[in-house]
Amino acid sequence: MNDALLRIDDYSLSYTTAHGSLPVLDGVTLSVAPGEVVGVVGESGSGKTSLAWAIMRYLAGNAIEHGGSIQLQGEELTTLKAARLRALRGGRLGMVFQDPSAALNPTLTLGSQMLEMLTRHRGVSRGEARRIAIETLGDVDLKNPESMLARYPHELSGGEKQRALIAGAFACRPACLIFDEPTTALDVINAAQVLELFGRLREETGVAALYISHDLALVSRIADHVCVLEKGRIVERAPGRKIFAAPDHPYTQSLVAAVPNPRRRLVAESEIAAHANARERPPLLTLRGISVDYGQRTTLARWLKRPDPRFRALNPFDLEIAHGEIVGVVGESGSGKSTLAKALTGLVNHRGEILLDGEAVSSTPRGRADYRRRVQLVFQHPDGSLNPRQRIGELIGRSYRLYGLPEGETLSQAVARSLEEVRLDPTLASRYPHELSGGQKQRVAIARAFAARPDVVICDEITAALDVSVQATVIALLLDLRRRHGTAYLFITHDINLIQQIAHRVAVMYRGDRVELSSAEELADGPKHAYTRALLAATPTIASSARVIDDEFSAPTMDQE
Amino acid sequence: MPDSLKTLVRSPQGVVGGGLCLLAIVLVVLGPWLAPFEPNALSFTARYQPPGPMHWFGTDQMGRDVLSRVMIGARDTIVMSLLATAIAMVLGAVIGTLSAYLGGWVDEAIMRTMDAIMAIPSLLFALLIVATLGKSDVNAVAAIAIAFTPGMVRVARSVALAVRTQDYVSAAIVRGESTSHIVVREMLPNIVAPVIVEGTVRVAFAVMLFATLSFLGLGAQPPSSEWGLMVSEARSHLFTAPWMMIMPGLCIALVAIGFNLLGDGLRDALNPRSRT
Amino acid sequence: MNAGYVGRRLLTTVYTLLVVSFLVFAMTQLLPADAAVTLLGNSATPEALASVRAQLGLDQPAWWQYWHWFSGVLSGDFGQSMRTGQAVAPMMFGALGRSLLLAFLALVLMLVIAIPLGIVSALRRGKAADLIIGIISYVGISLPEFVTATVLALLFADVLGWLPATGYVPLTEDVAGWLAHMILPTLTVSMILVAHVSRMVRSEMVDVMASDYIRAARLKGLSSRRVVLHHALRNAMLPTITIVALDVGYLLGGIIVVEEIFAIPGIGRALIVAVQSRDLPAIQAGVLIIAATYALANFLADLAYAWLDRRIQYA
Amino acid sequence: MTLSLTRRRFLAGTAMAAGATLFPSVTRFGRALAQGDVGEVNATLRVSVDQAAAVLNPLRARVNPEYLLAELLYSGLTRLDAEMLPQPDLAREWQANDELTEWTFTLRDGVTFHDGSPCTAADVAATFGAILDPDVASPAQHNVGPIREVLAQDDVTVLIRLESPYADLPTALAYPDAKIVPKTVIEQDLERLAREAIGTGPFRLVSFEPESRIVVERNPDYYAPDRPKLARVEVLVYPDTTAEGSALIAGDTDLMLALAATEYDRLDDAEDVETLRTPSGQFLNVNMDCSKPPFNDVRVRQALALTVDREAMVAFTANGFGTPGNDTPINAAYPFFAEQEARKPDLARAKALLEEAGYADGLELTLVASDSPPTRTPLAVALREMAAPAGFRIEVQTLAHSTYLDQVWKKVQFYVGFYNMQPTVDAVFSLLYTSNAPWNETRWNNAEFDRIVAEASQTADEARRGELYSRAQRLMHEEVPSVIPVFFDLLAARRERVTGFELNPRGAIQRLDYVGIANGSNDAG
Repeated sequence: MNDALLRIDDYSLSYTTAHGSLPVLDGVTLSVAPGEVVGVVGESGSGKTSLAWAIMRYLAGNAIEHGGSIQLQGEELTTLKAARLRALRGGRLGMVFQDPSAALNPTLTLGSQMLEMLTRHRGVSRGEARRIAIETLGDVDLKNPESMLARYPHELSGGEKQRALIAGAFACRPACLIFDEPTTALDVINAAQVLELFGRLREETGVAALYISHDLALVSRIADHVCVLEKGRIVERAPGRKIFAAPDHPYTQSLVAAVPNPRRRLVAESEIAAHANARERPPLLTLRGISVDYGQRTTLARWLKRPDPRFRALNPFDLEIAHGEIVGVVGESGSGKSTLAKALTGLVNHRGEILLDGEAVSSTPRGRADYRRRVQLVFQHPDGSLNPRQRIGELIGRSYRLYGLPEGETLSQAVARSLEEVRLDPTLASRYPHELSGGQKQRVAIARAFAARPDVVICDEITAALDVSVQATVIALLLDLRRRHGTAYLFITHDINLIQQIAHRVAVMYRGDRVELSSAEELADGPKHAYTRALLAATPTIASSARVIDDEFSAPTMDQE
Repeated sequence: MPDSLKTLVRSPQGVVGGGLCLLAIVLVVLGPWLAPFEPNALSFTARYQPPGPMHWFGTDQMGRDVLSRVMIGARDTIVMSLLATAIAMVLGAVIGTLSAYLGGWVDEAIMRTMDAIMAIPSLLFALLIVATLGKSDVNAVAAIAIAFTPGMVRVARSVALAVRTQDYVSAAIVRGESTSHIVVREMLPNIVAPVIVEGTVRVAFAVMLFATLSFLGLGAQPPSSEWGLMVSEARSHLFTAPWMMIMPGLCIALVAIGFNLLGDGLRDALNPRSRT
Repeated sequence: MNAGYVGRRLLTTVYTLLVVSFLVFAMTQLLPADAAVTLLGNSATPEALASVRAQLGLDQPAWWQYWHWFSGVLSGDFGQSMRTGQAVAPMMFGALGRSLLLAFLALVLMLVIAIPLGIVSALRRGKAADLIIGIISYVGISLPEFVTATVLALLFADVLGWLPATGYVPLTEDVAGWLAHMILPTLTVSMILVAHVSRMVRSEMVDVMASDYIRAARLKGLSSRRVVLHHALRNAMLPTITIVALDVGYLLGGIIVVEEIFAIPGIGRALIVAVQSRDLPAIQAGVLIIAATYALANFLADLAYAWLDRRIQYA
Repeated sequence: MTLSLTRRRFLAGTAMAAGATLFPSVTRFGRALAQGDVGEVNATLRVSVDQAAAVLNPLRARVNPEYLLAELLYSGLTRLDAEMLPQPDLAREWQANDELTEWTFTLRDGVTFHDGSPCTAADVAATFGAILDPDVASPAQHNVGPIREVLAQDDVTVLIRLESPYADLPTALAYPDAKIVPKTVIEQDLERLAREAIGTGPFRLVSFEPESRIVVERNPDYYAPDRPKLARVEVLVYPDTTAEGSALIAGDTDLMLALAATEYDRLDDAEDVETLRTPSGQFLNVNMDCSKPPFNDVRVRQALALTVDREAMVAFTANGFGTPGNDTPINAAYPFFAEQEARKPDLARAKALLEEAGYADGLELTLVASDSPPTRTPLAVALREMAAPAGFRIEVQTLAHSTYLDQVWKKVQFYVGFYNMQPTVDAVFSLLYTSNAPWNETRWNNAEFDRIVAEASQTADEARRGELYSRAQRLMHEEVPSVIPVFFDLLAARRERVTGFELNPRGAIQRLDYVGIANGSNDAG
């Protein structure tokens, strides 16, 4: 491929750390042809972001390159002069970052930040630049671009920011763009729009792009070719449409296997039957008209005639959870799904009532203590939910101290057993959280929850921060624990694919409303509510890309139906 | 913590600062045994002797050996400063954390009161307190401690506010832990580090504030050889016997530099961002 | 910037001053040896003391004195000095004026020197320039004013004879003379501030330069000049505003010593004298005025901050 | 005179000691006097003082800068010259009856106050009424002699009746606070004088900023046509002595009225600056409450006195600019000074005395000092060290002067006192040491001493008085009501162009109306 626009040849990179040299990229070779989109997929630590920095020639102080070459349109970048490089960056070689709000200077208007780019790389006057900016913002259909330019970043939504940034990147007439997880920080539907935009713009401009992401399904939809990166090596390179159909490399296979597939249920029908006859009993947990308001209006505020800050985060919400049932709650950020979790665990005040085994939770201290034991919560980020200054042993031990030890067990025995239950080495009890991996930490959090011998565990996005493969194992663990203890789960997530795999019933939330509550099957057969449909449409799945494979002729853009 | 200590001893600031502070501590502990002369012994014949083999730092208007006085004085100066800062640190950490945890109007009330105290410059505040309680080193300590507390509260609170939003605090609440447990076991351990950093830098301020108080005649009292007092007593002899002022003045500066460096070293060591 | 924010800050400021007034009054109540004693000195006889105390209202209950004083303050009357029998307000405000002039000079000098130093050492982090600046600022921050002041006076006035050692010439009488007399005090006061602020600017600058949007700006291919001046500086300055405001408090405190040494009839000296002679109205007025100045400075700083960084009002 | 003096200072010292400033040594005043009469008439004199002159009311003046103001703005009946002899001021002349109990003073006529109103005998009578009124609390009330009543015979004649015969009345009346103020002011509102000055003095008040700067201008209606010799006097306050010295060197000031001993050499070496020095009766005393143990035992007091090395004390507290004291408040600067054998340190003897007194294993004491003047603490610190070997374990405590006045002075049993030179021997004794003394700090209450002092004050015959006073001094030296280890020389400094200034041992007297500024001198500030 000599016509390659961007070509990387046997490129290796490593970081020197306190603990010696740490290899990041190892003999990476890939090339991007004009107008082609190459996806780079890898889990955290695979070195995919370092690759981006290497191409942009923006390496950390402790980075060391071990030969190899990076060429843009035949021009060697690794040996480029700083001035020439600056001319290149943002111009012929652009980049779009993962978090749009971090990429924008909070104290400068969007306008000044776009204009400086245009004037620099298009060599146009400010007035002209302004015109172009307005025009570009316009055709990435952002409402009234004029005023948009005068706004500060915090006055724009995440989606708007990212679209503006992408528009800006394209406006500078790049030859090659590098996308580093451009949609990861966005909601599914926003992400879909951004991708759509991306697709359209490159249709028009024919820009070549290197698209870096952890999301196999997503990449497989937009990329002509996909490179799978494992520990700094490219283990497989295949056309985007093939990669799911026929993964060659075992690593790729394991990845593909781990990606949640809504078509592949993980809870066996027998269990559903089991929980069906559990329906006879009074529901384990009953929520009646649970609603939550945030913010209160102070007399001072009223006195100063300031706008009422109160807003309703959760509209009256009804739900019944049977013993051993897995109820999924799915929705975008701000849909109120996390608020629900907070309300159920008493972190925020709520209206409406909660019944446990058909009885209202008594307001007596004992009653509340009992409720607290039986309803446990697992947080999204284990780094946050595990106190960094306490040992694993103490962390889990706390539950036993509060809710009592099982007969004939010492605290240390109990802790050891809890660790084994979550398939962790009991010796970890003496470690501190920061010495564990993300997956291990989350297991500890789960162990802590189960140490209370709960009836229902609320899982608030507990896999969102994890790599797919790790996520798969954690899910497996949860299902296994349920099998053993018959625990019910209220599983809160944004990932509708995942929830379709494991939930018996799914509640779809939108702007504080429960817009749909239906069984997994019903959801699969065809959702009732329009929003649910939009959500499903926007979510890339193996299924959808599989469909792409069926139809050889459809363009590799995303398909709306 | 240990690896951050490693980074500390690797940074030049940490090394120099730590060294100076160590030296200071040695003086505090061993001063009386190291001092070549009795610090208050008068000598009619040995007045105003410039630094020399006999008296390394020279002698003062009463023929007292400056070196010995400096060595003894280290105790007053440094111990007092450390004490004052320590008190302020403990008060500050507890009040700040509690304030952040309780939040609402309690927080508001506490912080506004702290603002009020801060609105009175610490020197002026110390001046008033000493004038009220009467001049003595103990009162000076109290004065500086009180004057420092609000600053500490602010630091502690700002950190505590961040910690407050952490999930492990929420987790504790969900578990139904007691307030005292949450504040003491869950929050405080995560707050000490920044507070200690702030404290270390403040010790330097305390040393100088002490000196200044003594200079204004409100701190340590003669015949004590607190450094600030020595300097202020020596000022009038600056033209005839400069060493009388320069030597203790230098010591004040060195100790202050020491604690400043140590503080900054710690800050860098504990702040991952500035770790390169 | 929305009215609510301003209103809220204004209210807290008022509350702060209220607490200060209370603190100060309480303290003055505890002061040993009341003004009557100092007023009469050696010739104090019990009868004389009693009559003077009555005349000064010192025999009234504390709450009455507080209310009497406070209501006076509200109507701009800070009472009469027990020492000189003159009205306190003009005395103190005059002194404040002279102090503020000094403080202002010091602040200007400080900003002119400190900010560039901070930026340079941040950009040259770990290089020689950074080291030198660092050392200078450490020394500056670690020398008590009374040492600096004495040494400066010795050097410039007695040895070199370039500047008047001490004393004060009213600005209204002779501008040149005033300036000449202000140079050494200004140097002394700004010394520590320069050290302090330059280090603040440095650390802020270091953090900002490590931030994502600076990286983004670099990857936009902007010249480093533009990145530093247009993108980084602004953000680095924001916290510095607050620091400077806080330093005003320190400034007013540090001025006490400097005024004492350089014989500047500012509010610091007025206060020391007032405290020494137990001149309660003077103490109360002085402390309240200083506190007010400080509170005002912080208030303005917060407004400036909120104005420069729009996110604040939403936070 | 300590041996550590440089030759130059030694000359100065002796010149002073010999005839005070009566005939100044040529080196010092020669040129000054020569220029004195051709002095510049509309010159401004900038005088620096070391503490604020807060009190403008002359009847309430307490410290030297305030005395200075009183002197500039007001006149008394009499005033003292350099030799402490009473000279006419508002009173042209005076005579007493033979019993010295009735004195008649004749005023100058045509003298007017600054507000134009005439100054008459009525004003004098009213003024003394105010001074003697305890509510006015004038320091003068104990210092103007045993006055019973003051009567205005006619506009210019004042009759003063005394409780008891008193020879020193004209001197006593020269007390710096005994300044004549208008009758009307006294009757209406005496507090006015805290803000304005209505006197008959050589100068009129222009502006009054107590902490920083007080300006006065020539009073054209002053009774003496040839005085003052200056158009303006600016009194500048320098709280920091080093700063004050620097200001004089830099030419920011012309005259420095009080000079710290530590500053003397620096100013002496400076260009265009002349240092002035005169021995004085100004002293520090260590007061012991003779009415309570341990100090009610004379042996304890003697023991303490025996521990003090006075030569060293002069060095430590006065930096050499002083003379050793001999435990009496009278020294060579006073008339009627009785030479006695100087007390030498004798620790063995001191220890023995202490044992006799029953303190074999020593004595715990707290010695209190005030922070002004700053010489008090060094004395205490030095005494602590000197007395330690004899078994006195002294803890030194320094208090703010205000606290000192409130809680220590005349109250606690062991503290450091400080006094200016008084105009007469009687003034010292009857102010501090007689049983009926207003400031009887020591409560020595020695009947014999009282009798001697009383008799002396009533005798006109100089020889007899001398004999009585020397007996009194000997008595004090033996009984040691207070240890008086050191007398201070008064030090001052002036720019060379300042003429006609005489440093007065009294400390409270400056007579700036005689001072001029030589013209043609170019060392302006």
